[in-house]
Amino acid sequence: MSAIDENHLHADPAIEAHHPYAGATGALMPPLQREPARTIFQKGAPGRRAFMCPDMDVPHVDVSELLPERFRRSQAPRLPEVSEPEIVRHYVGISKRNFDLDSGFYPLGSCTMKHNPRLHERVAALPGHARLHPLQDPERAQGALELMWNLQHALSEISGLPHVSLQPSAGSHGELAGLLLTRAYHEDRGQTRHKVLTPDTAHGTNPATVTMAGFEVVKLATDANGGIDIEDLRAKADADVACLMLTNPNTLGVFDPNIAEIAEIVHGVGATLYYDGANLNAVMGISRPGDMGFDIVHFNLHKSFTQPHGGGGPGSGPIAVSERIAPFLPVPVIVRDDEGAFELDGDPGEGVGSKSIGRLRGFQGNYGCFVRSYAYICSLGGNGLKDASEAAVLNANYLLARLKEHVVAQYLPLAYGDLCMHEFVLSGGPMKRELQIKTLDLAKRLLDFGFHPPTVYFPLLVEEALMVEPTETETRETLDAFADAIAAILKEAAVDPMIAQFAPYSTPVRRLDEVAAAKTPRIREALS
Amino acid sequence: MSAIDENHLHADPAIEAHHPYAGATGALMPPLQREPARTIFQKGAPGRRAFMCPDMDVPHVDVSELLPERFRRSQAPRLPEVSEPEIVRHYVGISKRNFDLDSGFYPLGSCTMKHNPRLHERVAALPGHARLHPLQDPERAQGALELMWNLQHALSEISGLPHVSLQPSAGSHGELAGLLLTRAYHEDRGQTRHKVLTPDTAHGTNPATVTMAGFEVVKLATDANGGIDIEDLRAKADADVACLMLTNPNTLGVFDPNIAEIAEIVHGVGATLYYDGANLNAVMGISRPGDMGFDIVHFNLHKSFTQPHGGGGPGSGPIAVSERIAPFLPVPVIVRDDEGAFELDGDPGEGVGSKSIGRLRGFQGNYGCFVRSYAYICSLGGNGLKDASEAAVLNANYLLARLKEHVVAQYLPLAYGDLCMHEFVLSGGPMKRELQIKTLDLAKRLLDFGFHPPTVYFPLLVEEALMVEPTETETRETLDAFADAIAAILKEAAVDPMIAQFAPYSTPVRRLDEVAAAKTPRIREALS
Amino acid sequence: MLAAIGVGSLQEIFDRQIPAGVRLGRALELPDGQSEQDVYEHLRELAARNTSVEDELSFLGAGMYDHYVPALIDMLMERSEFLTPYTPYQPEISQGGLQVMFEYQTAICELTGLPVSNASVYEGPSAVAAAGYMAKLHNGGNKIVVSAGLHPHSLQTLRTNAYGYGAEVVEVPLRDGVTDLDAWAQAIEAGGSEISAAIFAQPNFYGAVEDAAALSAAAKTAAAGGDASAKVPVVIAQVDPITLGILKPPGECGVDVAVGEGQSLGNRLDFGGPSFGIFAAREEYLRRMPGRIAGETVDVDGRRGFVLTLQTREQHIRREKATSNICTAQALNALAGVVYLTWLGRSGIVELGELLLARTHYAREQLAALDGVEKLHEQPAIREFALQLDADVAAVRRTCAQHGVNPGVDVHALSRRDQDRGVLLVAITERRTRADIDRLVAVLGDAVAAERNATQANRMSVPA
Amino acid sequence: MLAAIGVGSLQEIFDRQIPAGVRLGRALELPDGQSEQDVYEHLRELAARNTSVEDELSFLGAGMYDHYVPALIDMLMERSEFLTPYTPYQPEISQGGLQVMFEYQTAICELTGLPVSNASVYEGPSAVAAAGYMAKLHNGGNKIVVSAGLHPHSLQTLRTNAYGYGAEVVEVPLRDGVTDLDAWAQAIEAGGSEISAAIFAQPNFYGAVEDAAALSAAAKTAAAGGDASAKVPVVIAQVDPITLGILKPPGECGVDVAVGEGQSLGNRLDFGGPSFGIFAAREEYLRRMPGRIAGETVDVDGRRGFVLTLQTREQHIRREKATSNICTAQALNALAGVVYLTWLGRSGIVELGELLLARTHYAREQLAALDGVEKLHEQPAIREFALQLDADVAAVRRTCAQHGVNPGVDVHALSRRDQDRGVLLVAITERRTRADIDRLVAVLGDAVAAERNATQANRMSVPA
Ligand SMILES: Cc1ncc(COP(=O)(O)O)c(C=O)c1O
Ligand SMILES: Cc1ncc(COP(=O)(O)O)c(C=O)c1O
Repeated sequence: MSAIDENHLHADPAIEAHHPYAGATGALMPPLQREPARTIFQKGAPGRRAFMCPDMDVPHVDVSELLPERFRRSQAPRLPEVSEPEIVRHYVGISKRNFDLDSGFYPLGSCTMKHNPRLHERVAALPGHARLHPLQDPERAQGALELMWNLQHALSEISGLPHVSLQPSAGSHGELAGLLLTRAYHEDRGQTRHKVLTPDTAHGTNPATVTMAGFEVVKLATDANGGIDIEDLRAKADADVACLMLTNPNTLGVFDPNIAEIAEIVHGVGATLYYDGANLNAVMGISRPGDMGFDIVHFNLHKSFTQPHGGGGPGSGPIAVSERIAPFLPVPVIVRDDEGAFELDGDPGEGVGSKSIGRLRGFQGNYGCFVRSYAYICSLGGNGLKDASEAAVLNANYLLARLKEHVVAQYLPLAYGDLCMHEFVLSGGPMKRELQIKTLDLAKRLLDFGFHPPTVYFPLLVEEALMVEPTETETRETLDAFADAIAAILKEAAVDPMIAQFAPYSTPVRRLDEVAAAKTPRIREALS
Repeated sequence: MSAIDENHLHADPAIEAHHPYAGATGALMPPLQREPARTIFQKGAPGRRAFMCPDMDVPHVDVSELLPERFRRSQAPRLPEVSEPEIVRHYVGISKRNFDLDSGFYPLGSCTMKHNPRLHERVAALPGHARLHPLQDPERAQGALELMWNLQHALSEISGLPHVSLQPSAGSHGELAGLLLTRAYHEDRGQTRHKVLTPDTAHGTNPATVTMAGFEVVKLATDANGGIDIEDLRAKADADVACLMLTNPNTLGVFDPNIAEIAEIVHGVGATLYYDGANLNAVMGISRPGDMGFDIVHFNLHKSFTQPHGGGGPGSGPIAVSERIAPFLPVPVIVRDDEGAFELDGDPGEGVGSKSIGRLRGFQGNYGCFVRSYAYICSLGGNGLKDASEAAVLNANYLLARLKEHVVAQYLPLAYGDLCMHEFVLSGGPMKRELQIKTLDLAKRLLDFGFHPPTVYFPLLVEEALMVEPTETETRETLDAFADAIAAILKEAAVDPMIAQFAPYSTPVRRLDEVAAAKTPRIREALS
Repeated sequence: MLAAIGVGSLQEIFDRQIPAGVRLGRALELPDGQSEQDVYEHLRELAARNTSVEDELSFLGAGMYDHYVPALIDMLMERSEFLTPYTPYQPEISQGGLQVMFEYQTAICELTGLPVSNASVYEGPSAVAAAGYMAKLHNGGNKIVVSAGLHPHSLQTLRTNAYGYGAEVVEVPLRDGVTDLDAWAQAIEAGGSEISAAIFAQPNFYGAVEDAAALSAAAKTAAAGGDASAKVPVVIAQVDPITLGILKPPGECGVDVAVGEGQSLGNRLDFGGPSFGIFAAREEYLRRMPGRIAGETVDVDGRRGFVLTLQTREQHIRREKATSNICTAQALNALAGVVYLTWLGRSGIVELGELLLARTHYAREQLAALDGVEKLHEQPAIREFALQLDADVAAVRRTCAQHGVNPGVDVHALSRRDQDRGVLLVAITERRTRADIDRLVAVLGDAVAAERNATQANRMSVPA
Repeated sequence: MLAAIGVGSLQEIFDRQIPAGVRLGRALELPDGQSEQDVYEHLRELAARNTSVEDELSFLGAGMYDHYVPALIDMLMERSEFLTPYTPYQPEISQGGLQVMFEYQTAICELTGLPVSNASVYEGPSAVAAAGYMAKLHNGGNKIVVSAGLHPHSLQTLRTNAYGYGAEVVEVPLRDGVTDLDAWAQAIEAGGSEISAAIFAQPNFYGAVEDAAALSAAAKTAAAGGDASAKVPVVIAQVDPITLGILKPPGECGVDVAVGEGQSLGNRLDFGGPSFGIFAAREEYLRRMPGRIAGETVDVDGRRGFVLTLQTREQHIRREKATSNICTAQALNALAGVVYLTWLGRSGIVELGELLLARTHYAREQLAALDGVEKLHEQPAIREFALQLDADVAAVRRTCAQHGVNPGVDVHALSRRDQDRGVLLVAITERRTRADIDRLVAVLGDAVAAERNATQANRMSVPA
């Protein structure tokens, strides 16, 4: 705070009202959040413990008889030595150093931070789901297989594509599956193609996946409307192109108006069209990737279908594909016999999976996520899903409009278009130039207002980008409060940009030295 | 803060280290905790909702046909109109304005704030327990009845008294049961007695219960050692005394050395001896009320047996009694037949409950609490309970010793004795006189150090009392940190008493105007 | 640690404080401690020997009901911040709990139509007893008139408590399923100024909707006998909160104090507890109410905040002069209650009430159409009703159980009152669908028929 | 809201952005939405049609195991603060999650004896494939030598991925239940500088403890062929973390990269996921590791804090040059992992390992003593072992199921490899007591005997 002149902070009443010093007495951080970070390895004392081992109820045999010395560990791993109350306090304590969706607005663009209903946690925890072994015989796991079957059906209907594999573990895993399917599809037709087209608005996982799947990235330009530059596409679409990966609406929140033409061009050169489903929340029940011409779609169950994010997972990234891709789908596939019984077929003789690329992971995928997303789909129903997408788009457009009303538009113009789908991207360029605060500063200052900032500096082609996705589960009051906060910060910056430049002030730690962290990585606690 | 001269706050390095301004930057309260309080009734918007009603699947009949107009409500109650995400955010948000046992040290004397193992929540939530209807036929509730039977047995063994009723809902409810039993016992012997003796150290529930049970309170003095003044007892014990209610160790943390003599005097006049079990945590497996001569004991399962307190309940207050009291116990009683099957007997022909005082509440008591406390007893076992009491007493004495080491003893002397049982009472008298800070100030300043204060201003006979009960589940490091905090506050007060007088500074609200609250009570949100 | 204390051993600490004569010279005779998984398995095994409402189609009610508890309640109740604090003695760090109490009080006031509510008492029946005690404190009367329509547990609990605080309980019978208004008025008139309280249940134990306004008015008129300054009894209604979305609230029926069992509101069954008791009243009773009350105030900086207020009613301040001895109450359960009411919301509580009303009507008509089954009364019923069976209820229930159906409560087994023989009390919650009700009708119909045949056969085989 | 936006209708927003040709002109053909209780009942009904490890005595393993998950893990995982945030992109308000990652990394380093760990990958088999990819990035080789002792799912996943990144997978057979050391060395020698990685599992799929040190040494020697500057393969071990309390850690056996399935560590079974994958390595691989890594640093005021670090490895920074495409990983599951390890603690993990070792030994000896049952190999086993049955495994398992016992995994059904016919894989966790094992022995013994008799009888009844 030394950098800030306290006096003029209070110059403008509007600033004062939002300033963290407003009502400064009684506004100091609670001690438990202020404590310096100590890891669990720095707590406890020798001999302390939480675990009480069940009785050694079998005849004693010396360990050395069962496990020869040379295979044995000589020193116990230096795990913590703490009591159960210490564990609880430690983790409850550090949990309070997290911001979370249940506590506030989280308009992280491209991440679809929609409310996570607790019913889903309840049903996922039922022992029949949570304590079901993945290798239980299918006859005795019929409920699970039916759930997966139903979920596949729903995802198929939502995407407009006939076949689904639930196996991939997250969006990027789905992308990998998609490109391996593409490879197999082309090779099956005797072709080896090398290139995959990705627009410059693409999420980083798209190009990264291209490389991992053994292809080469060819970038496509974005046109003035925020869609694919059709001419660029035409120029680059050739017989060596295996696939075009597209997000639609894309990461600018723009629904590509030329989608039909794009599909035609791509299919014209025999390539597959891949749909990155991270933004599906804009179009559920409104427009379907299959109907747009996509061959392969991944879903992020942890976005559109409200699997909680868990601070970075778990997720689940099922894929849906067209008929021509279906033979290559990962195994096992779920099949249903004439009596309605379900089976897992690891080696289908024909049809779906008959020329499978193989497995992408162990067992059947992240079933726990399936349970939650299936519960979500059951709760909303077909119409409810559409309502959700409509509300998501309405909320985004309303927030956009509110931000246009204020001084905001002058400093934070919308990067493309005038309306948006479920999210929109602002450019912080003018703000940076005219107010001397960067998008990063704005983001950090938002923390002092109790909001999670939008996604920043992505997509890359927008200068000082700010990508805002409110989702359908937020109220109008919240959107208004967020718009007001942005306006207040800009106004405050006009008076003194250092306030934002040095923000945040109300977090357990302030800006962290990321450069130092990467230079000499300390990625584990040093133990003695 | 205006009242405090910032400059000399930093005079002493020891103060500086603990002062809330230490590292002031980045130490402002997070915005979500700083927000002004708004109730759920002030949120939402007309028409918003979380609940979706199940289908009206039966033939439609007009409501007016089923419920005549004059019995019908004309306007819906003005309950909140909010979405599920709003409910979650609201309550998660306000939960963060609570301090809790899982977050920090909570040495609230007389309350036994020991760790609440999460296993107990897990087992209590099993549908076989949580979704068992209280009127389920005993044949189909054998597990529940067996659990209650086992718990009764354990409590009987721990208290040294042969018969147990689990029915009372909390400690004070147990007290009421105890005095009604006493009344019934005397009346059964043709006596109507009017007086109940309670020491001046007694918890408020004791005299309050005496009145509710139709008796008159007669106070007993405390002697120089902190025990009952035997002479006073002798003087007041007469044939009109129905009962002496005692806590042992008492609320001073003193185990009455004359307990045998006291029992003799009380029994000598034909009165019953009642044991307030709030302090049982000091003596489990070490000394038993039954062996001390008590006739009736209540347990606080939410103290000694770790039922979580829930911010003020639920609790559970089973009672154990001697043979002579058993016929009067509340009904129903659990009986076991020859084949080992359990039954609830509402009207026993002989023995326990045969001359019952009747019911004290609906059904069988707070079964959910029984499950937790039973799980606790199973986890610890007989020896573990003793270990717990030993550790509780050790921790209390260690903390007391640490507080004697410092300057502390000078300002906060121990009120009675030199050692203590599971808790001890300090007097803040000297502190008040010499440092100009009261026990209340010390308590409020402790909040800024991240500790829940001890019980204050109780027991009444100690000037500026501070009653400290650390419990066995705290580590030595925590006790040390607490002792250091007390020392630091006293040191700080020597420099500037206003710091404590105006504390706290780091809480969502600061000192509240309780007088105004009581004068013009606003006890519900005004709705329009 | 021992060195710091200045003792040589832990034993010394005890030896110096506890006389040898009262020390337990042996280990407690209890099983050894067990690992977490072993305790879990043991408790799971016990749970498995209980037939919960998940294990059969249950129509049990009579005070506690299998309403659906939304998942968000579990989540909130399990948050450490709500689960593990003590009563909020330090308001600066307890604003969460205090605000919940304040919101709870607001919701209960709205539901009951009464201006003041405390933050909870233990549960339903003891709330009735507590109201009786408050009435006695209020007007000094020593007789309580009570309708026989109260839940038997409430009646019994009231008697137990009244035995302590010295009041006589006078029971007024029912007629046509509801409190006999004449007998009610007569009992009150007869008691005169001795009557401290007049208590009825709404709906009553047999599911019948009482004419609350008439009962209240009669109580006041009978007592006053035309004398405006005469002492009148405190009119107490034991209400079922979940019906109050559609039922005229007690505050609009002349009731002074409304108490009730809160379990229906977002609390699980738990074999009978913990749940919470509702306690709301007219303004004039505020300073005699039992239990915690949260009040609004401001802090030194002018911020809005909440505190425990009117503590001069309470035991820790007033000791023997306290208006109640209650200390630990049911804060966490009341939290569930207010969250549940919030979840239902303003329109939801009405919709739910109407659904219960309709399903209850359907079930009642279908069942009453069976041979050997009759309605016990013709009064309106909202989510529970009594049937008179022409068969042994216990036997019928056993047969139903074999088909996985628990048709309801055997009232005689509960009340032990002769007039309750053959009475079955059937509860309908939103969890019981039409299909479930149809199944009940089929199974109960068969069971009654079989039982009647058996009895018939039995009779015939016995020589006259 | 529409007015603020400046449109006449919601429809207009869509009409102006989505071409008519790709709009769905009808409602989705999915069932209608349902109330919370109805969804709950539906999902409960589905759950009821699964036989979980609560419903039978299960010895299933082969990658996921029914270890006891302490209750405090549920509580922590359900805390909003851990459950609902995204990946910690804003470190100032994500210190909780970042610190958990840092602690997790520390615990995994301790367990594996390797200096660096990431914050999790998806799960076990894909972790193997990811390690293979990293090896390729590291040394450019395009052949992977892999022991047949890997879990079949790991082998298959590796092949699928290798198909993408262009590597050939060469399988080395087992001998006496463990990787054939000679064949291993030969395969590596034959591949020479083309070999990017050599992978084995410890313990292997059949439960056998491998000689990890010998395999690592052989891999390096065979590849180098005496040439100290020669490119050597990255030695990768797929480990079972719960065995590492007693088993020599990979870091002390010359292993470069340790990967593994983390489910055993405090994660529930969930029919196979989500769980988490372990990924630890020697220092030199740090900048090529996949996944998030939390690092320690300080803030502008000098306070200790944590950030996501070395992000230049990652897709969002490096795009097509990233070392992996992984984005969302398994943070919450890894949280469960580190909390579990903390709960076990330094001595607990050893005690648990020794308990598993002893019970496994007991079970293995008892079972191998049955007629028609033999050990598949004589190698040491820690908590799982393979048996060779002289009977049809599927039939035997069916019989056992009728007695409520699931004796383990039918290996042939899983692997589809001929040599796995008749092989039963039995897993023992601390949840399976001696009494449970005795019951398995009895039931399996009877089932094998019955099956052999039936086969015998069958054979005899068929005309020669
Ligand atoms: C547009 C887009 N594509 C792909 C992904 C990757 O998804 P996941 O994190 O599930 O791997 C993301 C997630 O951030 C995304 O926003
Ligand atoms: C000594 C003592 N007695 C009785 C009680 C009353 O117990 P409860 O709150 O369970 O009614 C307490 C609780 O604070 C207490 O400390």
